[in-house]
Amino acid sequence: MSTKPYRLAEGGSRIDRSRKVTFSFDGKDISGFAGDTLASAVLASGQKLFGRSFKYHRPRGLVGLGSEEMNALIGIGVGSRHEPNLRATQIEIFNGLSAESQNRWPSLKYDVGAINSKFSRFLPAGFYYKTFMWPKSFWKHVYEPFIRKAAGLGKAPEGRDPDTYEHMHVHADVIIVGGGIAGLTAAEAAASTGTKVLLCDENPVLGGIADLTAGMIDGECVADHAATVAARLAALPNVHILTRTTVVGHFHHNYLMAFERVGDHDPAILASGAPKHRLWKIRADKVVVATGALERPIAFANNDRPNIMLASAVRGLIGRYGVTPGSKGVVFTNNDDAYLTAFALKKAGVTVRVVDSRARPDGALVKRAIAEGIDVNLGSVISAVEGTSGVTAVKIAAYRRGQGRVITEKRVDCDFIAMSGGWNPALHLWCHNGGKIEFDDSLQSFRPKSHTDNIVAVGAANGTMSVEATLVEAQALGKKAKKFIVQEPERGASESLWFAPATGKYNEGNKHFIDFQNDVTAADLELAQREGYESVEHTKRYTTFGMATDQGKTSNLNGLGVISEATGKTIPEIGVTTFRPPYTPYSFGAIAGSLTNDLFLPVRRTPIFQWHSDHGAVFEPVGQWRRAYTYPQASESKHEAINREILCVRNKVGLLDASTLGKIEIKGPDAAEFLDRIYTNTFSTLKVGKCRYGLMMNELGFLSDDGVTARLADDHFIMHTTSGGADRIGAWLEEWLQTEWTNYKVFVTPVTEQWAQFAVAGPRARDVLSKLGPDFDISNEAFPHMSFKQGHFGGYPVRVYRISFSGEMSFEVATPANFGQGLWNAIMEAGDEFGLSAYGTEALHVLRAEKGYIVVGDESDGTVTPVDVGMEGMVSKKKPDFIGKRSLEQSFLKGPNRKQLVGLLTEDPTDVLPDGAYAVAAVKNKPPMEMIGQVTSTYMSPTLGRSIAMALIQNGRSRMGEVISFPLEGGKVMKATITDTVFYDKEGGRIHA
Amino acid sequence: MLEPQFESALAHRAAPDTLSISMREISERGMIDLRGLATDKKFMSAVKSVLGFDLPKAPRASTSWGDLKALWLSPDQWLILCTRSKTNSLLAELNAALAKIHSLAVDVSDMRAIIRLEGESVRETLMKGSSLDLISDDYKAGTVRRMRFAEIAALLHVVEENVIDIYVFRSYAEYTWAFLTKAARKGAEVKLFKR
Amino acid sequence: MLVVTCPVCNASGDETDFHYGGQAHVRRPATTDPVNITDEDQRDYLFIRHNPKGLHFERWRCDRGCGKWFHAARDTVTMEFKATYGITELPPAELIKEAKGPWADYFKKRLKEKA
Amino acid sequence: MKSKYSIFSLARNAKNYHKDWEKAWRSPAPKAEYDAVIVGGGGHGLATAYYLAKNHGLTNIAVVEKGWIGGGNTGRNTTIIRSNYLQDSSIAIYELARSLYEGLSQDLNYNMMFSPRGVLMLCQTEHEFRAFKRTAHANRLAGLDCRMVTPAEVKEIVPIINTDPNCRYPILGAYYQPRGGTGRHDAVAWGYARGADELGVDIIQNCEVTGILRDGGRVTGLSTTRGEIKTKKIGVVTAGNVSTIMDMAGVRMPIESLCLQALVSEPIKPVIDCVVMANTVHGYMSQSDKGELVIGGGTDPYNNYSQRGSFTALEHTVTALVETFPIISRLRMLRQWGGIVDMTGDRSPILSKTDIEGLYVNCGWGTGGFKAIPGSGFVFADTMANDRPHKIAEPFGLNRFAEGRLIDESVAAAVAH
Repeated sequence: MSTKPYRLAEGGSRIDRSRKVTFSFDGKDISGFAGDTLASAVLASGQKLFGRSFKYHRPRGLVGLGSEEMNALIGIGVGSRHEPNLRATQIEIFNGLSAESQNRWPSLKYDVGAINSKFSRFLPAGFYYKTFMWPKSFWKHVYEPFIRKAAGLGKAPEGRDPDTYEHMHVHADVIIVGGGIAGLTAAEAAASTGTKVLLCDENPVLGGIADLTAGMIDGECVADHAATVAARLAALPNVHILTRTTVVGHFHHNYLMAFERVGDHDPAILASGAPKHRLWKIRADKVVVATGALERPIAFANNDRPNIMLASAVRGLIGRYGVTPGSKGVVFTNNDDAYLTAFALKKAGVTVRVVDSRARPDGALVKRAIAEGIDVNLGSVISAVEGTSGVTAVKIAAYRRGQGRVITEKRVDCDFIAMSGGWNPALHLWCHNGGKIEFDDSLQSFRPKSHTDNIVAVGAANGTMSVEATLVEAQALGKKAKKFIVQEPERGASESLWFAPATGKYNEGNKHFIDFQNDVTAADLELAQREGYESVEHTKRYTTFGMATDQGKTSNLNGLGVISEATGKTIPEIGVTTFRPPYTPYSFGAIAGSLTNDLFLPVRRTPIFQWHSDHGAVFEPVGQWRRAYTYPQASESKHEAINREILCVRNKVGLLDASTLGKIEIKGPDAAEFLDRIYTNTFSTLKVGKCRYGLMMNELGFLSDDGVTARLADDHFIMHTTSGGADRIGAWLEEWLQTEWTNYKVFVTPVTEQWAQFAVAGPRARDVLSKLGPDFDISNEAFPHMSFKQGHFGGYPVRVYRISFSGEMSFEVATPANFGQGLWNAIMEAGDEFGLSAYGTEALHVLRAEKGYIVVGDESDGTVTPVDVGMEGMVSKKKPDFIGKRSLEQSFLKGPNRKQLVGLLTEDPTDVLPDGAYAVAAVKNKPPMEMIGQVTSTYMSPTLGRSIAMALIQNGRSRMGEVISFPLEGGKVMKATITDTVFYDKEGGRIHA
Repeated sequence: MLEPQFESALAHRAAPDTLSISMREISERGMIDLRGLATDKKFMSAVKSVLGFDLPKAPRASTSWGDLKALWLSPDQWLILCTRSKTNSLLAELNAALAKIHSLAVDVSDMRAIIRLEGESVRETLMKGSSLDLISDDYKAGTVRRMRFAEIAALLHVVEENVIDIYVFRSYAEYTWAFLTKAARKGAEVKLFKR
Repeated sequence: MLVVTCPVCNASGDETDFHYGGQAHVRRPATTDPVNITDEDQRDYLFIRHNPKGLHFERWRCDRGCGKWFHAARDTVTMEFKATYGITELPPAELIKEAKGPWADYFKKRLKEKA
Repeated sequence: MKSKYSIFSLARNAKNYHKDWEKAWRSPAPKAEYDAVIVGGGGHGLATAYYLAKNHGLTNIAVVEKGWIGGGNTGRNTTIIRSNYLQDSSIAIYELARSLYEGLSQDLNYNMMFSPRGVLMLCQTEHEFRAFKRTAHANRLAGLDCRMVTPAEVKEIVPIINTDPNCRYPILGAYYQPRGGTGRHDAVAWGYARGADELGVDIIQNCEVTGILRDGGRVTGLSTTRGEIKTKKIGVVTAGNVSTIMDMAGVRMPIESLCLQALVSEPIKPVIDCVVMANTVHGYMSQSDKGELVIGGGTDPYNNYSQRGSFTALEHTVTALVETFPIISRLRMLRQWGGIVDMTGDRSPILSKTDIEGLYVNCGWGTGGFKAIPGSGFVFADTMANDRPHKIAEPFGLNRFAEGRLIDESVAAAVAH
């Protein structure tokens, strides 16, 4: 092993050697330079080990250079700021960063879980489907808990998130995904036509792998050219550039999601108020996929050892960070591109040898390598790797395509391997929304074929690997192409290499990893084929190949190659698994954006909301509204408060905030006829100035809403709906007018929020209102029950409805919302001498239940007809058609044994039937018992001093007086007598007081 | 005689000084929701006789005359803006003029809360909650658009390049205020393209 | 997130600015002849739906815009909107021609009625 | 006779580097004629075939599948298994299914990992609370093992849940089915396929049905992309594609095909042991044995055959779950996908004979079919074998839509997940 420092004396385009940065990794302080990634800095410190694999806990090091990394997954931050599973290759270091390795115990170096590796022979793909079945109860109590212990990679954070997230929408004529040479050129070309161009790149710096690409453009090296173009783009007004922003998904109609890491790389940015992540919702006319290509690993025995990396990653470590993985390397390749890595290593003073599976490569780079005296083994493969937590040597064997096993091999010392199995166009975005792809033999990979959306792929993402052709392709986005003079090395053909054979019998003991993170080997894929899991989707699901956090970025094609060799089918015949968003994982925080805590679903507030809150109200969500449920005073329980409020209404007077009730103005010559279609009962006969209670059904014949509608003028009504139904009914009326009865001349305007509306209810209600100085007569004679008036209470403009949901004399007073709080206060003050108090929704519910009034949603549940709840009289027989009428004729709806609404009085008046309790035909020792109906509302009535309930019971109305049984939890059986539903003031005199 | 107490939805809210835009409630505005058919000449001329100008017929357009404004909401719906104190008389005039014409005019002055946003980044701030391309030419001064904003329905009126009024139902005023306060905070500015 | 364009006010926006109203051209038997409706007629009206893979005719409302209902022809596989048209209208003739299966039968009947 | 799967067979095969395992199911070419053909090789179809063979002795039967078995909703769902429905008829079929799941690994000799980790359905409004109390009473009297639990118990079962009483939708309690849980979805399809294959059933993949052949009022066979197949009994079990297949027979269905979305997080060490369903805010979450948080949400509203959702439904789900489980904001979404679900007018399934003799249909499972697979297969096989609805299947007949005899589960405020 070399003792040479891993940080080279010079070089590193991304780092600033004058700025030292210190961070911790597994509790150990490590220094790097500004611009380092966690990967480069840790490697520079001499540590090769970054993590442990999922299944066998094998020691793993870096493989990639960027988001394709599958091994070096790291947890960042502590406590509530901890984030698991981040790629070391993408983490930009800063002072104070705290990082830790994952999926190991007690430490990364000594990991107990590594024992799995010893038993790997017994743990082939899908082994768990074949065992852990006996004895039956062991799965839940023994096997699964054991398996679950081993689940997962990183740890979840703790507690609430201290950071914020947000969404941002943007529209562009063209979105370019990827800021490499293809994307930059495409952006400039597109921008030259004056269109709005959005350019997104996942890296902190534009240029893609221009710095790792050989050649010259107009006399500049590719990286310099890219930097020049990037600078020009940055100055253009019609170009918007987002870096550290990964376009994670492409959806219908060119909708894209992009994930911006705003503050991850610098705590100072977060501290200044920026969100941690921003999710960009992008709508583009045209999408340009310039996502480049991903280098493939090679499947050779023990190819997962730390310090076996992709050739491009090694090249990038040297060029960008001045870091080398070791002092003696082997480049293992089937293509020309990896020779650039050999040159870079040689230039950095690292001893290097090339192992090339091709027998007679003839590209310029190969010739140059030989000419420069680099040791090149042609027609060879690496057949074995020595070393466990690193590489100490490799064995090199002669290779012929299709060869099964290795006969002779030679051992060569080395401390790292740079591998390259070729390049796969990054097709993910292309495929997210159904893009078709085709296999390209010369690429040994898939490339884009066709798409129904307005989307194109350019450069390496399109399978175009040369610089010159990429420029031409990208320039097609603009009007006229500038001619670039490009010099680049001539490339020889690559040859596919899906599996490098090893010594001994059929890969015994040698693990050729395909999916590194999930520990899926070539043998696993072959086993899946033998067992009949032949569809590539079956293979994937059976072996978990391609299902790790890298979603198969580097493994998919190698897997297909192995399956192809095992089955004799071509890769296109095998097919690919579906590419699913996201391209790389992104935070749930970003998806939720700002809509957390107090912004998670709006709370609707009535004009009196603050008052309720200030007066100790307990709130209840009703739709999006918060309504005051009850107002407990100092030492009161909720129950006591509710009882007090009820008795106050019954005996004195109460005030209820009913502002949430839906209110809809309906006007036009056909308004009355329209209402006759909407309600089950008739409204055309309603007199001006009068109110009528109406029932609505849906077309299925079931109750959908109810409320009081008043006739303001011959052609003008105001409808009240339930609080939850306001928006729905408003839209429902519009729908019928626009789509079915288009000849009706009716306008509908919902005005719910224009009005604050209060119920003033109780025997002293009129006394209270009289004190407010009404400018109209509110006596019972002038203003009887079910009538309507408008005028003023003092200075307050009011609409007053003499309607009641409590059974008491009641006035519903509406005033414009901004006067609501003032009028509320005035009523409170006026009511003081009469003992007025506010009451909440629960008191309201008890009050109405005492009177047997239904609540749509309590007494009905979406399967209940007006007839079921005893309101047959409100279902017109005369009107030829109204909504739901025909469905009431369906055999089941008018059939026998319908559940009918009845009242219930428990035998023991102190027994309150539980909510939703079921009555049975006969009580048995144990279930099942035949159920005959259920409680819909149940309360202890303070007015009556006993419990009351309503219930839907089979044939209930013909069972008056019958005692039925409710077997409850714990064996208690409550008995109750069936009665009618009106428990209080059956004559109804109080309403008319 | 009671002296009526007026309290708008955001009466107790003042924008914090940590915002990159300015934000305040407009409460002294009267609003009338007017329904009628744009194709009904009698209706259009009756309204003109009251307002003094033609109702805008083009989608998302607005017209103004003195302190009166008409915002297009639909082919048969407009929102008429006026000084709050004049709402009653204007409504009465409209109703008189429209007495025999199929129409519906309702005072909705209290139904919505209006928040005025001013500053260079108002459009981007709103685009954190709206999917509309508010920096495009479709949203020049005078444009009216109903939209989904964050989780609610809202109406947007572009008053000037950097001045936008957002109308939301009164019950959502607090939610809207909270959303905007978060979206517009300093440090979280987004500037799209080099506008 | 689909982009929908309202043919009434010409506003384009995200699908969340609109409301999907299910299959188009479902005829409500009770509107025309409330007396003679069989259980099967009522079932077809309430529940039976054309559910093609491909061209589909459906209803949308410009929910956050002008509030108007309209018809749309959309491909249920590619999500492409082929046309939008008035809520009381039949689709454009060229789309009627393209319609297959139950949709084709339906339009044939409607065109015959009209003629 | 297939060799048994067991720890011993695993060890035996390890000796030979697992080279001698036989195929889990054969891949036969279609025969000219079968006694019955199941169209659709998802869980429901394969289970139907298995029980036709096992319980009714019909072994000359085939399952034809246009793609790969288990590739539809069987392989795309969030694997929740529960039976605590409100309506009697729903309880009957889902509880039959759940109880069959209990012994399914042993019955099929294939570990489908039924894991009764408990299903917790949150009550987040008073209305929902009351509705679940009602369901609890109904379930108890039907004999199900379920109970209401308090917020404190919820917190004990799921420590990461947000029980702040001041949050937008505070948790008022929950309805808990301890014997509900999850299973390994693919393994259900594979296990049934292996079991059916062993009994002689032909499982024919990559075989798309292109027509249903009729002689007047009865079926005579199928045309497929792999030739014509004669049969007198056809069971159509094709979920989101059921309208398309039934159109071939001229039977119009009360079905709309919608896209239901689901997603998983990156794998993390276990944080949640049971299944949590938050119906008010539309989010469902459990954690797989691999460590991924498995999350299900709502459907996009419009007809969709693309198996790709619109992000919107997913966004709502995730937002709801970040509110419900605040720690997940710093975790990451790994993969999202969509499945085409078949929704009926009352959101309950159809298990039915049709007006055409020999044509049966099993569909309409909507967003909640996985949990029903064994029960559905069991009663549908019985229905097909005896040409009359099994007692449990009877309420789910197509005739209910003309009679108004709907089975509406949504009335319990719970959606059918």
